[in-house]
Amino acid sequence: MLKRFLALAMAGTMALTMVGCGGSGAENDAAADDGSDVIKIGGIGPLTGDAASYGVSTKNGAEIAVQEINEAGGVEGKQLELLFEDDECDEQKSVNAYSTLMDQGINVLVGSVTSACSIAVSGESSQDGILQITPSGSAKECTATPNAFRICFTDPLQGQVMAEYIQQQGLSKAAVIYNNGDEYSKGIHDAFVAKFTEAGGEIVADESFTSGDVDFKTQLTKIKGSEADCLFLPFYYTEVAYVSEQAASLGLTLPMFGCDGWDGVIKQLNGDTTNIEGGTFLTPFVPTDPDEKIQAFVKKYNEKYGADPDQFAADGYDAIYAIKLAVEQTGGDLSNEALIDAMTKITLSGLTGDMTFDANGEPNKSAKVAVIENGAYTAKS
Amino acid sequence: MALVEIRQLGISFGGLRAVDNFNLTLEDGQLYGLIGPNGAGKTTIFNLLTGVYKPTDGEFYFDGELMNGKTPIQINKRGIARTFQNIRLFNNMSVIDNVKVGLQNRHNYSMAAGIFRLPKFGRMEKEMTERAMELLKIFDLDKEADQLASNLPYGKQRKLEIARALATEPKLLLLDEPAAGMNPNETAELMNTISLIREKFKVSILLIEHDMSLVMGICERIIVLLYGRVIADGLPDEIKNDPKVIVAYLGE
Amino acid sequence: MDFIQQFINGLSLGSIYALIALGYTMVYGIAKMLNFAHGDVIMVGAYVLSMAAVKAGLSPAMSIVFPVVICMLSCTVLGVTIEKIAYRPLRNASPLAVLITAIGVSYFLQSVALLIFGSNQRKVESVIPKFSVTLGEIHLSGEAITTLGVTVIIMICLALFINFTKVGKAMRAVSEDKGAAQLMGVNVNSTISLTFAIGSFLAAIASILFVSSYGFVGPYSGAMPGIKAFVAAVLGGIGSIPGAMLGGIILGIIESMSKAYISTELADAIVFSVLIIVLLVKPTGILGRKRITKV
Amino acid sequence: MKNKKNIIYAAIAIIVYLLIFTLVETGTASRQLQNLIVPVLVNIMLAVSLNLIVGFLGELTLGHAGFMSVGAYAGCLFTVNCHLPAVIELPIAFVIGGLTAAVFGFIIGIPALRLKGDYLAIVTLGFGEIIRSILNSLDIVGGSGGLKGIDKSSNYTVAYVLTIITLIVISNIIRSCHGRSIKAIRDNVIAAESVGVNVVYYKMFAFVLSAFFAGVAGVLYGQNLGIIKPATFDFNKSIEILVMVVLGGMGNIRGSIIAAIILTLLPELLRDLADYRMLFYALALILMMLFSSNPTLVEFRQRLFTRKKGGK
Repeated sequence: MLKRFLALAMAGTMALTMVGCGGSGAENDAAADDGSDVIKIGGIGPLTGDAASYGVSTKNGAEIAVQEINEAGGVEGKQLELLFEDDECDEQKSVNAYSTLMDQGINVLVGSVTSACSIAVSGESSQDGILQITPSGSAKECTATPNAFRICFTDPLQGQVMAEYIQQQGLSKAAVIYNNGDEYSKGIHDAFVAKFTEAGGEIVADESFTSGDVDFKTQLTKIKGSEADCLFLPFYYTEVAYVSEQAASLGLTLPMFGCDGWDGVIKQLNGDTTNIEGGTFLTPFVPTDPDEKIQAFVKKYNEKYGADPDQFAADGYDAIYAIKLAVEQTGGDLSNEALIDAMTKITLSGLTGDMTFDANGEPNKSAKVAVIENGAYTAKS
Repeated sequence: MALVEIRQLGISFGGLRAVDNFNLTLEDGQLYGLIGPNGAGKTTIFNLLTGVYKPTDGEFYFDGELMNGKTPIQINKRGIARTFQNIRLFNNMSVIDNVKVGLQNRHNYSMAAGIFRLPKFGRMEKEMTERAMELLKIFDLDKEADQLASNLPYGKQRKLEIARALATEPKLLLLDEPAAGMNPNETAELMNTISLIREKFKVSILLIEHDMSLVMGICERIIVLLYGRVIADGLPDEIKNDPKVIVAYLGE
Repeated sequence: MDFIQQFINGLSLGSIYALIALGYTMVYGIAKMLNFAHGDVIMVGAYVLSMAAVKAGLSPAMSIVFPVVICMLSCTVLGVTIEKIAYRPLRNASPLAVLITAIGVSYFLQSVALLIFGSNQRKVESVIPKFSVTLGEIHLSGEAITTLGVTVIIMICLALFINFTKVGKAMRAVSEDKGAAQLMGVNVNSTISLTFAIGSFLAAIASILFVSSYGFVGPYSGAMPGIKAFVAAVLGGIGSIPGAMLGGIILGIIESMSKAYISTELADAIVFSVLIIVLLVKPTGILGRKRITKV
Repeated sequence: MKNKKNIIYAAIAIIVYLLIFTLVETGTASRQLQNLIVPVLVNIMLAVSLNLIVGFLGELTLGHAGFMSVGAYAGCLFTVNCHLPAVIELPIAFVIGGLTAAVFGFIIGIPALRLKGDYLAIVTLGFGEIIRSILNSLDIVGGSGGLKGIDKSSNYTVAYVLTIITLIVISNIIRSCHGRSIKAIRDNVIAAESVGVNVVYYKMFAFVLSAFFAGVAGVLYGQNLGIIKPATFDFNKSIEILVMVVLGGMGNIRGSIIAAIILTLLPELLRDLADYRMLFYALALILMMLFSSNPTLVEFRQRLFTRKKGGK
């Protein structure tokens, strides 16, 4: 009996703790106008679990931006504060994180880092009307609600651009491998296949794998037996590293092409790029870009986190600067309507390119092509 | 036809002939004993009669119906219930629930009645509780009705198993070593109980037992098994003096 | 040609599964528990290997031997420690409680690795000298040959050890009946500890060969191969040493073949369907011993 | 006596609802708590329904998330494609989700007739993975990106009503002759058969019923979140539900409820620990198992409590 009582008491106390810290959420709009000196920016992304590296990078990039802005005196006389919550790449946890942030009275939301979570959160955030900027949610639906904006490219766009690019190189028989368990990869793949065939090319091998796979020899063997003249790999660098090494061990030497998820592959391979030399991918951000702004960011990131930033970090960084511009545009008005309206008026010259945002929340920016050469990324326009 | 008619029943496990040419006729209300040294095939016969094993040859008629190939559940529904050599109770259920599971064979209500607590549920549950308590009283278990079955002492567990078997309202009751592990007092008490349930429930009984005082005391006829074959079949006094039986038990 | 290459791909994948499955089966066979953390011990082993390899700077031969020995030692110690802290107190508890604890240990190792090494995968240099055999269009990598060879040798050694040594006999006794084994003078606790030591030693070997074949390790690297190997062990008949080998190889070949000739998307579904069909036909797996319930 | 108990339960159910109602409608509860009400209720439904198989039938399954996903997809696919008023649409969706999951429960129940213990566990795990990998490659349900654009038409009242229905149905079944048959199978299959318990029927029944409620919980989950994707319903989700059942006590419905509440709220309360959250969860898991199952510790705990209870 006592045990049961204790358990019940525990459950009750837990619930009460949450009641106790309540209240502030309901008065969110009031908090926005109370003239406090802080602009609270909520961030959501996976900090643990399989996708943790994306969330951690985004958070790090955003923190650098916040630090820079604050050191330069803040925005419209206010300091920025970043509150970042973990969602483990789970939609329910992402919404939970959002509610937690709302309780803390955030003014703007950066997140979520991944597509499905971002969509789930926008279901809630659109009801609150708060400005939501997803740094890297690339699925089409991420910006479906009027309050949602994004920094990165959409998946279909990347697929189309790469299909055109590859054909410009005079290649017409593509072999594709994609991650069937990942929407990002599948989205690029679908658009790529459609565009490539439409433009007269041929997909001679269309293979997939699932998240967590490390063995790609079967798919590569099949591709080797096909007449492919190039290999399109629209997925993240982790798997790209596996594929490049295994392709080499099977004696498969086709030119390789990829998407912005490739960023980070050189570090993954410990700088040994023999097997992926000449690999070309679309990216908004290359850390070796001589651009002054980018070099300054890379330096700071290295000092603070002891690693080279990837595209996620750059997206996070840009998201914060987009908010800064929006606040400046409104002249310090932090109401949701004003901020959302301001987003379409700003021009951000960010790490991932110069961009403006349309009313649908999509960024207009140009893509850069990066080539892996001699152990480094080389920007190519 | 008699209640039980078994003709040339046999079973082989691979090359091993566990039971061979077993014949038995049991009339309504009779009490037979099945004895023999360990490994003679006594429990195997119980398993054949209750459908746990399928006989490889022979026939088994119960109440005029061929039982070969029937499942344990079907056989129980026809009116055969048993106990087990190594006690098999529903250990994590209360004593009364153990009996109720047996009663459910005849007393039942629909799923809907159970979920929506329809009047039939209350009526049947009340009836089952009453019947179960009656049965428990016979075995002097009524005070332990709400205890967990596993908390009962050994002797009472054996009794509960019999009560549960009786709850299915069988015409034939198979008791597998009911007195195993009991002291002489408890055995004597058990003998009385067995006689009592014969009277009260009009049930035929076939029992396996090593305790000769019990077997000789209550069985009407005794069958002796050795290596899967019947070596003697007769009245207790005949068996007692049968030289083949003495050899089987004591050696030459 | 393609078919043979795909078969070889399946074989090399399967031998990795088989190697991990041997560890699962060993522990399950003796201690009768599913050590869900086995895959994560492999992950830890791979991290240790990567650190030891970096810190070495010794002669060429030593630079291989040193990390390997360190990796084996730390995995073995880790396995025995886990057994002592988490599993031993639950020796007589319900199998479910032990299973949940094992899952807890698995989560624990993953989150510790995440905290220490971060979420990025880390490259681990192969300790197996690079070589490969090419026959016409067929490629056989050195790692695949080594893995297959090592797995076969280990399987034979394990089978001999279990069947013909005194300690092996004690293990089998514990597996049959802990209580009776204790009465016969077998030290149950130390026997099970030894089982875990061997199981974790196998995990160390698996981690060495795994990272040599695939080259990378992350905090969650052990989870998926762990589950696949567990499936392999069950497929072959969990508790049976040749069964683990057979199950692993079959699983690898099925996976590779279905990816090659049916559908890459549904390969996992096919693998699990085969498992279910095999178990429905033979409930204890291909080489599993039939258990008879005595009535 | 029995009636009195039922009245108390009904009273508790109403009081709890009123409490939630007041907390939410007056805005006393934080957003975080308001938002957690439905997930907690979903988890209660999942844990209680799994308890039917694991606790009462005594079979170990690791594929409960599979039932949940099938139900979620079936129910939500219906709401996405039919544009009826929520009052009509929602109940139909729950029934469709539940029934579809029940069909899968029947299919997965078949191996349960032949397999036991760890073997059944791995087969159910396999079933879960098969379902997931098929959902991943089915474009009509959105593939790996998940099913999007589900109307978020459910709310805490709907969830509460469903949870209460689940609790009533399952606990009434458990305390009826059907429940006794299920428990009898758990305790001793051979004895159960010997007294005429239809083992095949009741095993199937438990799987089907459990899957049904898991399916309904899945629909609720989807309707609450607006998006479902296959990766959510992986092996780890099944484990999460199983942990709730085991911690709450096998065959203990009240325990499952409490464990579901604690285990859903705990990670949220531990948010401040950020990176260390999973570590704490893992440690809590191990320690709780040690405390609930280690003989020495159990004895110690019992001694402690008996003394407090005045030597009962």
